[in-house]
Amino acid sequence: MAATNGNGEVQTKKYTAKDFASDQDVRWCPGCGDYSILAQVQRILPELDVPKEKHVFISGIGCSSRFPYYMNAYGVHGIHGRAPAIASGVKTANPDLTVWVATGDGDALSIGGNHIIHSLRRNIGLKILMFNNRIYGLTKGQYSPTSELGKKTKSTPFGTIDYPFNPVQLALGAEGTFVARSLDRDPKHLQQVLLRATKHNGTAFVEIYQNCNVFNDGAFFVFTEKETKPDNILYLEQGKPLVFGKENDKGIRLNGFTPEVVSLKDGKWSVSDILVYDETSFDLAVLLATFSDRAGFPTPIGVFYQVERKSYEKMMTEQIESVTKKRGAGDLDKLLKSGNTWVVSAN
Amino acid sequence: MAATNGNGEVQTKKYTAKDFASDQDVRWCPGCGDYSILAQVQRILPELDVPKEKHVFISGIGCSSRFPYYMNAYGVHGIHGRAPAIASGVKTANPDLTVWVATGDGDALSIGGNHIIHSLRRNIGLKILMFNNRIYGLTKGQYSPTSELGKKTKSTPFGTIDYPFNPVQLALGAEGTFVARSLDRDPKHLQQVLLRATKHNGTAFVEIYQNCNVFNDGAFFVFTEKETKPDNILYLEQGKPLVFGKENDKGIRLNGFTPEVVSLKDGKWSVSDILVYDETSFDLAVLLATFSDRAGFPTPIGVFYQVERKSYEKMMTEQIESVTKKRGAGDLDKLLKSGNTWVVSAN
Amino acid sequence: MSKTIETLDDVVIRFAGDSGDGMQLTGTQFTNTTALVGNDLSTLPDYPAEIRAPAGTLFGVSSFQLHFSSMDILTPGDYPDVLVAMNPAALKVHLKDLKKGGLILVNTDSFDDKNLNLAGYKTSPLTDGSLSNFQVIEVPVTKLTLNALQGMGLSQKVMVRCKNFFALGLMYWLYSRPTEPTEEWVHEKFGKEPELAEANIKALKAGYYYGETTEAFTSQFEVKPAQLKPGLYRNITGNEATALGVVAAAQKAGIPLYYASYPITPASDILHNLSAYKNFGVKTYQAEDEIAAAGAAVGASYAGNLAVTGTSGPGAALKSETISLGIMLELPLVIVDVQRGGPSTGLPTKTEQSDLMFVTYGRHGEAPAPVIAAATPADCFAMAYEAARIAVKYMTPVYLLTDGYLANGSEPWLVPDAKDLPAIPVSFRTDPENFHPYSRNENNVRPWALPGTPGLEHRIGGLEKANITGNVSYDPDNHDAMVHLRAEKVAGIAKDIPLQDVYGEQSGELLVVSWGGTFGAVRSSVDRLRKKGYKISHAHLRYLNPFPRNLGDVLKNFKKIFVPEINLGQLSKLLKTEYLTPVIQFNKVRGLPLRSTELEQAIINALGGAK
Amino acid sequence: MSKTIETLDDVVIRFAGDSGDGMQLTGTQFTNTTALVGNDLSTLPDYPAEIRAPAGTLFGVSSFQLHFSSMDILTPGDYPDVLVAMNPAALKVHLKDLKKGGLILVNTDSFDDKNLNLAGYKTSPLTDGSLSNFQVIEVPVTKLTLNALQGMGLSQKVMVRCKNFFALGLMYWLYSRPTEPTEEWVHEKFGKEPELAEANIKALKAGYYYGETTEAFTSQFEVKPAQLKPGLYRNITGNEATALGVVAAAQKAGIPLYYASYPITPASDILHNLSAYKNFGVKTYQAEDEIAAAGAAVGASYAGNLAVTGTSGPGAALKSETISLGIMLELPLVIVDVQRGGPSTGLPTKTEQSDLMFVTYGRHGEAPAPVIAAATPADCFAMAYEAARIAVKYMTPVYLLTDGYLANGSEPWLVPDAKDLPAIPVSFRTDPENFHPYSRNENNVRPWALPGTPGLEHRIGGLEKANITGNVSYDPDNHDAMVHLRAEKVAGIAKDIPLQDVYGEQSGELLVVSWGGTFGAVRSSVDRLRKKGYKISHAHLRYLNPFPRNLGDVLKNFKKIFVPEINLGQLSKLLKTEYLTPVIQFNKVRGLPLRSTELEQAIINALGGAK
Ligand SMILES: Cc1ncc(C[n+]2csc(CCOP(=O)(O)OP(=O)(O)O)c2C)c(N)n1
Ligand SMILES: Cc1ncc(C[n+]2csc(CCOP(=O)(O)OP(=O)(O)O)c2C)c(N)n1
Ligand code: SF4
Ligand code: SF4
Ligand SMILES: [Mg+2]
Ligand SMILES: [Mg+2]
Repeated sequence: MAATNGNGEVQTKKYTAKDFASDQDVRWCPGCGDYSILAQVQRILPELDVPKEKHVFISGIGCSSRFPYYMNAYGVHGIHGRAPAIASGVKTANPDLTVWVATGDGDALSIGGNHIIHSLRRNIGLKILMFNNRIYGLTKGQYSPTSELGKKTKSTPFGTIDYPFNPVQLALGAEGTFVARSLDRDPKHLQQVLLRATKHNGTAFVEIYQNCNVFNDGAFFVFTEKETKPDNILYLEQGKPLVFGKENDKGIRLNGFTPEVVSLKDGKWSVSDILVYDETSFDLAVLLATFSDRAGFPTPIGVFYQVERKSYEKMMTEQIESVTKKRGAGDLDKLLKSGNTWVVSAN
Repeated sequence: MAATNGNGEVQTKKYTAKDFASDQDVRWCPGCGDYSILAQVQRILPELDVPKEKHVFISGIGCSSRFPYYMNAYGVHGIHGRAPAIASGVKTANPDLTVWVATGDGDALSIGGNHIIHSLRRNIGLKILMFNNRIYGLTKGQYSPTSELGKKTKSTPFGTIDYPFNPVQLALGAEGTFVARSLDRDPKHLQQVLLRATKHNGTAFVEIYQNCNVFNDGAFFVFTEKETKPDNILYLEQGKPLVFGKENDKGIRLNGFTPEVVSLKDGKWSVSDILVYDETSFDLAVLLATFSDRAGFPTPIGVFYQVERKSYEKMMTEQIESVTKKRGAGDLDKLLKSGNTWVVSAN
Repeated sequence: MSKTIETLDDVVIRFAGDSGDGMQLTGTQFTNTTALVGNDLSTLPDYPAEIRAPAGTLFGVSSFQLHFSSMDILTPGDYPDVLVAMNPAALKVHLKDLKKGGLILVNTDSFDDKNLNLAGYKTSPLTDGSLSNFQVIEVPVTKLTLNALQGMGLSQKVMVRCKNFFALGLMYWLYSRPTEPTEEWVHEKFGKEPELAEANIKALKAGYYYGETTEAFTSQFEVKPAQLKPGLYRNITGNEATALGVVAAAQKAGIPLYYASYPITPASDILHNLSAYKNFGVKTYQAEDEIAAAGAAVGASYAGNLAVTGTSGPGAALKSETISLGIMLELPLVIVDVQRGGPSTGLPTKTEQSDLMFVTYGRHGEAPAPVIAAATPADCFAMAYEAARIAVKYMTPVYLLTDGYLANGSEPWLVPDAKDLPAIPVSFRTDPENFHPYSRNENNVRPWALPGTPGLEHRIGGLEKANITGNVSYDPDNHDAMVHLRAEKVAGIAKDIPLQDVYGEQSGELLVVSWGGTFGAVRSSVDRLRKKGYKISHAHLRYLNPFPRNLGDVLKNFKKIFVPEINLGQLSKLLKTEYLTPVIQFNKVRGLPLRSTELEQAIINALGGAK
Repeated sequence: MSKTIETLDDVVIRFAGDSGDGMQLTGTQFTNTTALVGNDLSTLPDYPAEIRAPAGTLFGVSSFQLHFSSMDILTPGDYPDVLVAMNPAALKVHLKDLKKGGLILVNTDSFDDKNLNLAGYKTSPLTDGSLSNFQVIEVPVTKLTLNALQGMGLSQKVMVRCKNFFALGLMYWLYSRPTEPTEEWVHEKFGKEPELAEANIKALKAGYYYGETTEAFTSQFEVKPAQLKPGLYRNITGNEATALGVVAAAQKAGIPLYYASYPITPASDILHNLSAYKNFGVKTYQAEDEIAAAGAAVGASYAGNLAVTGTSGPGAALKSETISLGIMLELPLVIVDVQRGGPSTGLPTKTEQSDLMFVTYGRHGEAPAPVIAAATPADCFAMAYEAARIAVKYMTPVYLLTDGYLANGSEPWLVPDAKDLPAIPVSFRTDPENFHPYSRNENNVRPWALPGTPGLEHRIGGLEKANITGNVSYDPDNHDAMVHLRAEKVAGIAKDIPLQDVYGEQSGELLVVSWGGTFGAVRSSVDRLRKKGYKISHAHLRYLNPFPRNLGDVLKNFKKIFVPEINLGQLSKLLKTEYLTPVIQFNKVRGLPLRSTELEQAIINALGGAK
């Protein structure tokens, strides 16, 4: 594939993942799930039609937020929680850039919660990768807004009393137009989801379950380890029935309005009874979002929801164009001399 | 009804609405919808078993946030967007108080969005009344996060390019345990909803459509004026079918997973086909929340969702009690002298 | 009936009425017409924090003061000569400011029991003799307006609303101004509602004719055009001027203007103004809060726009952490702080100068940023332009301080030609050869390297950076060096700003040192005292950090330094720190411009008493 | 083999290794044992901003320095006598600080090509002669540990992890400390994993015996107990002390402690500590951000709790707007700012003193708040307690400044008896008779009137309030009066704080004036210079706003004022403003405590050179 640069010139060089690795030593703990996420992002970028100088990675503060340093692209390691705000400025100032946000569950959902929901609502073209390790890594192990109720952490020696957010559900509630989930330990799936995100116009929100092997080791092993994964993960695929289990022997069926897990083995139900996923249905997306909180249900990964809605920056550009067309390009001298003017003449 | 005060003593005096009016002149614009909300709150308070000194009204900044000044109770007129944070401090410091938050669509959802979603998630016992006039009133007419796309306001002479929040949907996405909507111009309904909110343990979020007759006059007239209201408003009532229309001639039917508006007049459908509302169903609540954004659907008012979940302050108290029980009430001297100590003796 | 025309040098009129009475509009119209007849002028709108408080209440009174003159003037005036009081509350609130013997025009129709009561009058001031020190002109404005509009088929409510135009017409007559400019404006404004336009014009003319006809006035006044410097003038408020200043800077710099803001009184009008300039490529971003506005501005700056974020005190507080990032990133950024009464929500619609220490020192860590301040409404243009110039040239966030008085007040502005504005050269780095994000030019300034530029891919952030490479560095000596370097860069701007000038003698007994929006009040007081023979001089600072490099010398030439401020002595603190000089403070924190009488008396006292 | 025991007064050891090598634990254990044997001590942990950087890298090195002595000491020491280097990177990073002739203990097993390479060594420093100025003890720590644990059935990984206990044991032998306290600790810590406990203890003992047996060491050292004031001691870090201080204050005040915070380095440990004190009725609230934490604290204070909110620079910036509300509401509140390297994210794990101007002036409007600062780790207890006392007595937000060095550093603390702590009287208003929320007592302090109290229903808020009634007031003169009143209330606290004491002569040539965490470094430098005969004195400030009321007089008694700070001269600025006195500044902003050699030289220079 020949990539074109921003000037429309064809770039003959085809990138490899390595081209996107910066010269900085990667400083995450050995074994951290962040490595895989970095690797998958570096792996998919060559498949896009975007020269590397057009990629900008904006982050907040947290282990995850060190991400931009490791990408051979442009980047800003911002301040805690504010990456979406900074990124919104970058993207609206220059819509031609591909703007990524690398953030953590604390960065995005605790201090940065407001900016996240407002980016989603505005539908600014950001690719938000939220590394959810259900803990504050960088500050050494306090609970986060996605930590399970009752979790004992540095700041909650007797267990948390905060009910956690469900990030997918929150993003949907905030008018997200692309909402997805993937896993650090499922590289292929993660790559697919990331690629889908890059194709979306508007805000793409991707929750990535990420293992923090130092402060919250194994938080997602049930979803990532061979033994348990098949019975606990539900792949969402457009137009495909929601089947899961080691032998694809279970499925999701709608009983009226209520979803239930049914066995496909005992002859009572077959694949044709199983709910076929439609990522364009908001109602379905919300229903599936709740699965991760429902006992006995598998946790869905993949694209929950995708809808086309004109992006904020596109409307911004169009508005400027249309006003300029109507009024003519601004003339500074005229502007200064407009309004209620009068002339004082020399006398 | 004889109210008891906080000490369990029976208070012989029965309050009237007037008892809750402070001595301050009410300073909203004549005709503002805020007057009705104030009146309804003052009207329902006498029906509660709570002495007036136990009510605390916390607000942010905005026209709506002047609310506390007009209540003969305790109150803090805080800073913009931070009322839920301040109120969370009050309620957790003294769970015995009935803590209200009076806020606007800008105060709550723009600058205060993060605090709102976190209160909802934590389920702190606050009664949040969000006056939604779809505009910034106090700062004289800029658009808010609930203003319609394309709206021309002081700050958007060519129309907004922000897609608005749906406050009910957002509150549900943020783990709200009580989410409702009512109208300034439907005093009875508003009273009922407010009363329900006071009965809820945990965060009660009530969106109140409010007319700002100066900067956004008539924003909700279609929902409040006699002519149009019946066809555009859907009353949610637990266990009742979702019927609406001037002659109760329309209803909501679920076609599989998809809701549709059907006529009850043409003989094809009868009330028995109509969806019966269940406010304990999250899925249903989310579905209904989207109605206000769906063309051809009536806008639901009433309690969308109510679920019991232990409140944050209750868990906080219990945790303190249980640790105290286990370890005994703290002894300061022992605490100071704990840890790694040694004695230096006089020599 | 012909009346005599008396010529005056100078008039201060205050229009006062209910928030719903349209006093701001009336004042603005009078101002615009006055500008057109060539007077110098200065205005002071004052309105309540409530949007529209219940009619007739004291806290619902809104006023607009206008000072116009055939001479150079600098302030809206302390004490009005004329008070137009549309209701008893307006009279009650403003009477105490009126000059002895001043003229009061009252709308008698509003002096009923209910309104008197709401205003707290036990007896009517019109009849109880309490106004005997003034010239009272009683006019049944409402009734006369209704009469004038009879038969147009308008509702009572609509007709009553026109009464301010009647009052305006009457004042036009009294001060010999033409009604045509307002008629034109009405046509434009109400173009789509011709009956409304007609009604307002009818009321305006009825008021004018009433002046001509009635016996209430024995003479008419005239204020001759002022001897302003020749050229094209425009009446402009501080917020309008600030908006134009940044648009002009962006245009001259050849980069798009990006204005990220969250509405807040008294800064919102900058956003409103800029949002209309879309055909100048201006991007306005109404953020979810001030933190997001600052963040978006930093992002836009990084992407190569001229980024500006405007707010007032509480919002500026929220932006601090992000500005600190901007300082670490060394990106250009203009932060406009339109100061208002604090602390906390304070007096949101009133003016104050109490954010000077805050913008100078209100960031964690050693986070230096230049601070400049506008002196008059029109000067907001020049200083906004200057803020942008400094920001871009030195790759740094710059604070521009204005205030509620400057923001809403207006004065005639001699409009410059766009071509004469100083150049703002911008050169983005494009050459990958030897590129280092934190390499520096002779001014210690790093390159502006935009995302999208091939070969310059690099990462910056809020962690301490190694000098030159910009990589993260925890090296102790590098940190020490960088902390010093950032401070020196900002201090070095001193060589790029004008020397401090002194009005009056360059040395002497007493120098009045002021800054910001008090310029007019201070300069006119100094002028008056100088005319009376007091040997005093005046230095008005527009550059607060760094100070002009000759300021220390300037101060040394005077025995006493007198520093009047609408705060508890913030510039005083900075001068004391920097120059170890004692100062005499004058601090009135009333949410209002300084009053020249008080100020003059204080200066006289500082000089050791009247001579 | 018996060895000679040499007695030393004073030793500085630095343990250094990979973040994963357990150096913080090793240092802490050595510290605790050292405390138990009765030495005076002072510690300085230093760890990277990365959680666990890849093994072997320079930026992944973590260290812990401990200074212990048979005499009074005040600092963790500038230059170690002994460096324990667990890998080449540790050696590389820390060698430059080691005293000439100092002892280096290296783990030779880690000096393989890979690690040498990662550390940037071209040749091995063990063989290339570059360590010839030092005494190098080469110990194959890893191998010896593995040997010791052979046969226990543990994995290689687990066994390797025990190597820090081997090093610890060896150091225990070398400095004649008992291993028992650590053994006890291990039993407690690993109670549930007995093999782990056993392994660690085995490694510890193996190290100890290795010292005894090997020929590498010819002598053992001993540091006799210090002549500390008699009493019960506890080794305590600044953050622990701060936590205990506010718990004690709440207990003595008889009201619940409410700690609202958002985690941030280096303040998080205060939250961690307090969250364990639930049986003291302590409520800890981990908010969604610092703004919410400040808001919750204001709410909790309003509801009658002792509200405290702790953070570091960036978080303090976010809290400003809310603190300004607290100032308007006049509610008690303690804000702890554990300062770290700035601006922006800066050097988050390093120390600095650069928030002094910020907490003093970093709020919009005239928003005065008292500022006090702790001098040593243990002093954090006293000053946290004092902050609470002032807050409650004066109904005001109070800033307590500590810093990264104080927060993580430790020293022996002579633990007070709870009953001897000063009283903190709290009286909530309950009487409705004549109640006015903004009435004032003799100290200008308004009543604390809690929601829930019958008859006191009232409303407060961020808009300017009328004096006494507390109603919203837009009255200009009221605002002026309130602005002055708030300032005077805070200024008046000066009469309620100790006079400034001076160490050394009360007048003379030069006074060193310091504040905050530099106390130890400055005092010991002053001491050393005094011993050398320099006539200098030292005033260490713990009260920064208001200053002690005699400070002006104190300064006047000296010809020169010398102000060392880990910032660009913030206290200098405050002193210059307040007392118009010139000062000699000494500013090193390296993210580390001041180095006494540099400091002493600078003082000598200020005195005009060595005598
Ligand atoms: C204003 C501010 N508050 C707090 C912090 C401290 N802080 C840095 S990262 C972080 C949380 C990190 O958690 P998360 O976002 O989940 O990232 P992770 O480290 O887990 O990847 C906190 C509290 C900060 N840097 N700035
Ligand atoms: C930090 C801060 N930013 C901005 C403002 C200005 N401000 C006050 S109220 C308001 C919005 C009010 O809108 P809303 O919450 O919808 O209340 P309404 O007036 O419509 O009832 C704004 C922007 C402020 N007071 N403080
Ligand atoms: S602390 Fe956790 S999230 Fe952070 S780098 Fe280490 S393993 Fe990864
Ligand atoms: S501006 Fe609107 S919301 Fe505010 S008081 Fe007036 S009518 Fe009500
Ligand atoms: Mg995390
Ligand atoms: Mg609103």
